[in-house]
Amino acid sequence: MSDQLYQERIVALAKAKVGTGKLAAPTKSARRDNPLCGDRVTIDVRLDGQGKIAEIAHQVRGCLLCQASASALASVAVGRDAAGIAALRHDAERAVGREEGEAAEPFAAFTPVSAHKSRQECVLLPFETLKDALS
Amino acid sequence: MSDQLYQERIVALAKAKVGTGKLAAPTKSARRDNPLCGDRVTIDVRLDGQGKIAEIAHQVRGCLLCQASASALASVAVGRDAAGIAALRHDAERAVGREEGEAAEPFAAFTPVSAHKSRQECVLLPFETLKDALS
Amino acid sequence: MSFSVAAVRGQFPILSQIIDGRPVHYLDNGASSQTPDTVLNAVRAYETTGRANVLRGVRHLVLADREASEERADVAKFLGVPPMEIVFTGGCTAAINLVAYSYGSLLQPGDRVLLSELEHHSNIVPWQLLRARAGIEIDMIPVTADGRIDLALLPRLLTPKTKLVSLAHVSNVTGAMVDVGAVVAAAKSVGAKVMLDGAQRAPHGPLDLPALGIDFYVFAGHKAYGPNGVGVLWAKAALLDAMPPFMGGGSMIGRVTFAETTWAPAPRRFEAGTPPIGPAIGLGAACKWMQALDWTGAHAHEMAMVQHLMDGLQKIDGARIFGPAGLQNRYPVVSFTLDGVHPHDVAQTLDSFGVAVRAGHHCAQPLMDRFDLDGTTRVSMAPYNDGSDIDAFLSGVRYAAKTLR
Amino acid sequence: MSFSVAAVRGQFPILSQIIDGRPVHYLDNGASSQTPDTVLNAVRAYETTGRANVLRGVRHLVLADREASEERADVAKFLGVPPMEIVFTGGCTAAINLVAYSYGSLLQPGDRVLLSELEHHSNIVPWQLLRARAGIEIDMIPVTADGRIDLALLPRLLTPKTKLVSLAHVSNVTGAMVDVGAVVAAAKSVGAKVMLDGAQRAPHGPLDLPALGIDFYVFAGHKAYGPNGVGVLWAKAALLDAMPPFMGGGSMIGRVTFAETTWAPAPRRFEAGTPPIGPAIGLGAACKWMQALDWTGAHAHEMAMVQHLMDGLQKIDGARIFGPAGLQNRYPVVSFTLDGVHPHDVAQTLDSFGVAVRAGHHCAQPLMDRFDLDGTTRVSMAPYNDGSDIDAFLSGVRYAAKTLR
Ligand SMILES: Cc1ncc(COP(=O)(O)O)c(C=O)c1O
Ligand SMILES: Cc1ncc(COP(=O)(O)O)c(C=O)c1O
Repeated sequence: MSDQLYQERIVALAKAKVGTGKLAAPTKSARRDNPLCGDRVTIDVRLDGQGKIAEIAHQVRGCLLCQASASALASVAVGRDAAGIAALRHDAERAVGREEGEAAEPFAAFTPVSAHKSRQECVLLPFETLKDALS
Repeated sequence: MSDQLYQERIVALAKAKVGTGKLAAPTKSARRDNPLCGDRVTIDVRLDGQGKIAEIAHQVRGCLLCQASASALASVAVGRDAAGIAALRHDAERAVGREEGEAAEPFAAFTPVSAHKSRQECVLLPFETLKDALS
Repeated sequence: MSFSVAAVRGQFPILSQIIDGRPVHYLDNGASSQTPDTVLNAVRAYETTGRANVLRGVRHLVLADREASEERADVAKFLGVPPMEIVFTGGCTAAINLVAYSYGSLLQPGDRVLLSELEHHSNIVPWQLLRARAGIEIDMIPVTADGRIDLALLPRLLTPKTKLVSLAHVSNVTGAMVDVGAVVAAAKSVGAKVMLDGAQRAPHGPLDLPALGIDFYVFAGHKAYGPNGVGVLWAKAALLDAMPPFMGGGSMIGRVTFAETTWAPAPRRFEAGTPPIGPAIGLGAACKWMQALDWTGAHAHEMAMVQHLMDGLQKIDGARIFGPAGLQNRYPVVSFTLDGVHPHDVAQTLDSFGVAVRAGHHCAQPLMDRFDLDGTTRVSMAPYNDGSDIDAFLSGVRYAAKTLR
Repeated sequence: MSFSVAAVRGQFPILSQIIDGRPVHYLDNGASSQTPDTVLNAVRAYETTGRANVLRGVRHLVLADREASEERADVAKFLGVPPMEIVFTGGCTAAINLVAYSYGSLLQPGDRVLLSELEHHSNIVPWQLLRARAGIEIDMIPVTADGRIDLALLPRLLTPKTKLVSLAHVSNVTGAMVDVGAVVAAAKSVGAKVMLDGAQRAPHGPLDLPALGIDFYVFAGHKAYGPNGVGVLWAKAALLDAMPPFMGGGSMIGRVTFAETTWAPAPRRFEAGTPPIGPAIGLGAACKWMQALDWTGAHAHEMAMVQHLMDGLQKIDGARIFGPAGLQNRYPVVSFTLDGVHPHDVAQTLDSFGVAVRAGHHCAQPLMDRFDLDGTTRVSMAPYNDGSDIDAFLSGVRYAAKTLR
């Protein structure tokens, strides 16, 4: 077996399930579908007075990559506003090889996805959804 | 040059132009188009009391094969009824190789057409048209 | 003539290749089959020599030759019908759209078309577009828990307004074959026509369409060992003759003036423009190839693989087959889910084992919705597959079950 | 990079063949061109290896790869447009029908479409079918005695109701190129969109469509050194986005339920079902091949052949060229008649000299009617033709003139 996409760290991130579920009283919510594969991400956020994320929860109906990405994102999202999330997205884009440069943790785990162009959307879908929720 | 379709006899039949033109007072007329190539044949006949052809004229807007066939047909049509024309058609079909057996004159001239499947309709169009005129 | 997997495999150049250091275990035939040498050579011969011959000479040569072409005859023989009832289209989807536009234009507002819940989008969306254009209604036969069209409900769903029943001959998700006799009997009792979408049936051997009593049949070249870019519509000559053209263009006409245009007879009426000649020649060769195969042997082989695969899956904890449990009235398409692992992740893992399968909704979203599935992983076999393909597949699923949950 | 006929000829396997003991003088490129090795190899590589690679793995792999495919990029580059504005269709005729069905469904009864008298049936009949469906009107620009669209009449024929002007970029009968700038300026003044049928222009080198100011462009793969079974529609993204789907099926959808279906964005919205992947890959390779050719040299060579041919014909008693006399704004398509000899008989005689041309109405019956022609004999050249082809052609015409009248 070669060409291992699901390396331990990605599987671990998915299994960690950071932030899975719903919020009781979200400030904002968003849902995104990837019509190509049917992956669906729903994200709830509670914002503080400055528009920063105070609490986040996600429901992913999708593959391991999408689950792992949502989990990784939830683990570092609290305290950030839209600009802060956009900055994180660059790490994910770097990890999957869409931008130049080193990816910071936790998104560096997604480096194997750079060889799988068509799966990169799976990693980015939670970012798209959170961006919708924050705008 | 090989594969000579337009042998002298076919060209001679076409140039003979037997029966080209219109009849002043036709008993019956018919027109047929070959939509595939645009050939068009119009035939006028004057019939006697027994339904036999007393006079025939044709206008061909089409290729040499069609002209030659109309000319050959006109040269032997007088005195025949529908059944007689149908009998002649077998000669043409034999000449172009669609039926077994020897073709009688004048249609034996069309033997080279047997190697050109797609041109056989050109030879048969005047027969189709005359059949319409007689029915 | 007797069936030998090895002999069949030898005719498919792709199967002897080593890709990324591994043999190819190609189990995605429902999406697109592979092509045998004989098809590749027929297309290449056309492209390198025939392209001049066919086109040489005068205009009507081309048209006449095309109507009476060998490939039309070979496809017709495969379906058991006269050549002039074969219409070449751009694909199976294009063939269904042709019927929806042309036959569909003869329907009245309030007329009904009956589909099933397991149809491929290609047999749903054209009718939705027709509904929007022409005010027809769409009814839908539900599916049983084991993935078959539930014909028990057919009598209640057929009405005198039902003009067409259009169903998958074999489901591309569950592999179930519909009971054509029952459908035809019920449809005829209300005067409805019957169309079968044969995309998943045609790759498994010759047919006798007149014996089925149906009105329309469609299938795709690229799923039946032929090239991409060609499909087939069959209908009885009288039915084709009653249908108006779909697309307009060269060679489907009688005579064109700006005031008025007359139509050529079928099949030309439905083949506007230069047809996909190369792909059609390839499909003719594919039909001839299928015709020459021992399908009694091939079908037994296919069903043995299905049994092997189902036995193996049953031993994997949380693997659930979505489709008929037995081998009766089914073809070698098997869908399954693995508890706790997303179908795409199963497919991705299999990919890294050199096993090609398909995961997702299989263009059957209504079916997925009905059973509340995220999708399934689908294995679809052809006569050239063998036990080693199934074993590689089962190893991959076991690995996914162990590592991904 | 400089143009060498010999080097180009060497890339076309068919041109070095001896058929019936004679070299091939292929002068019927307007019907279908020949294909270079690079195209044949690209298609074969797909069929023998890619067919597994492309299809391997999970479902969205295929769709994503297809949208961002190399062939879409190569075709786009050839036309000077973004890849996502390229829609692959089954052919040029299918592309025009797509516009007539989809853009056509946005028209109101009484809206007008302006064509010309020299259009190919593929750019007439789809509009007649639309007229029958939707109550639009068709107007028609006359043609001058030398076979050009008579743009002097354009201002009078355009009305505020004119929504589309659809014209052959280059005539498949006379070789005349339309003055696109004049058409666009006039059409825009009444708010009409402009479509060009590029079937006969695309085989003669890269284009810069945005610079032309038009709205739609279509062409056929098999006339532009690619395979049969594929064509291209180009339109600006905003225009495509505003258009409803034409055919329904797999991969053109967002989400399908029985109640309602949402559409994918363009180009997928217009590519229902499995697209002609192999043919599209071949067309991509053909566009790349054209892109690499020295067209300054190739065009000069083509025009020198036209001159050679016209000079030769002028010396034959009763030969009359139907089309522009000069070389300005024309492409290497030349129609002629020979007094007293039917066009089919000219073509048949040429055939026996090993020269392939086309005779008949060329799917332009209205043009033939207008000039009261039985048809013409048409010579259509490509960069791989040479003086020996023209000489063989002229010998054949002289022989026909001598023996057949
Ligand atoms: C049952 C069924 N119908 C229709 C189709 C559509 O075929 P195509 O995409 O080749 O047009 C498919 C395959 O995708 C299918 O499996
Ligand atoms: C000017 C023109 N338009 C359209 C077409 C139609 O192309 P196709 O038959 O490949 O669809 C042709 C060729 O036949 C043509 O010459």
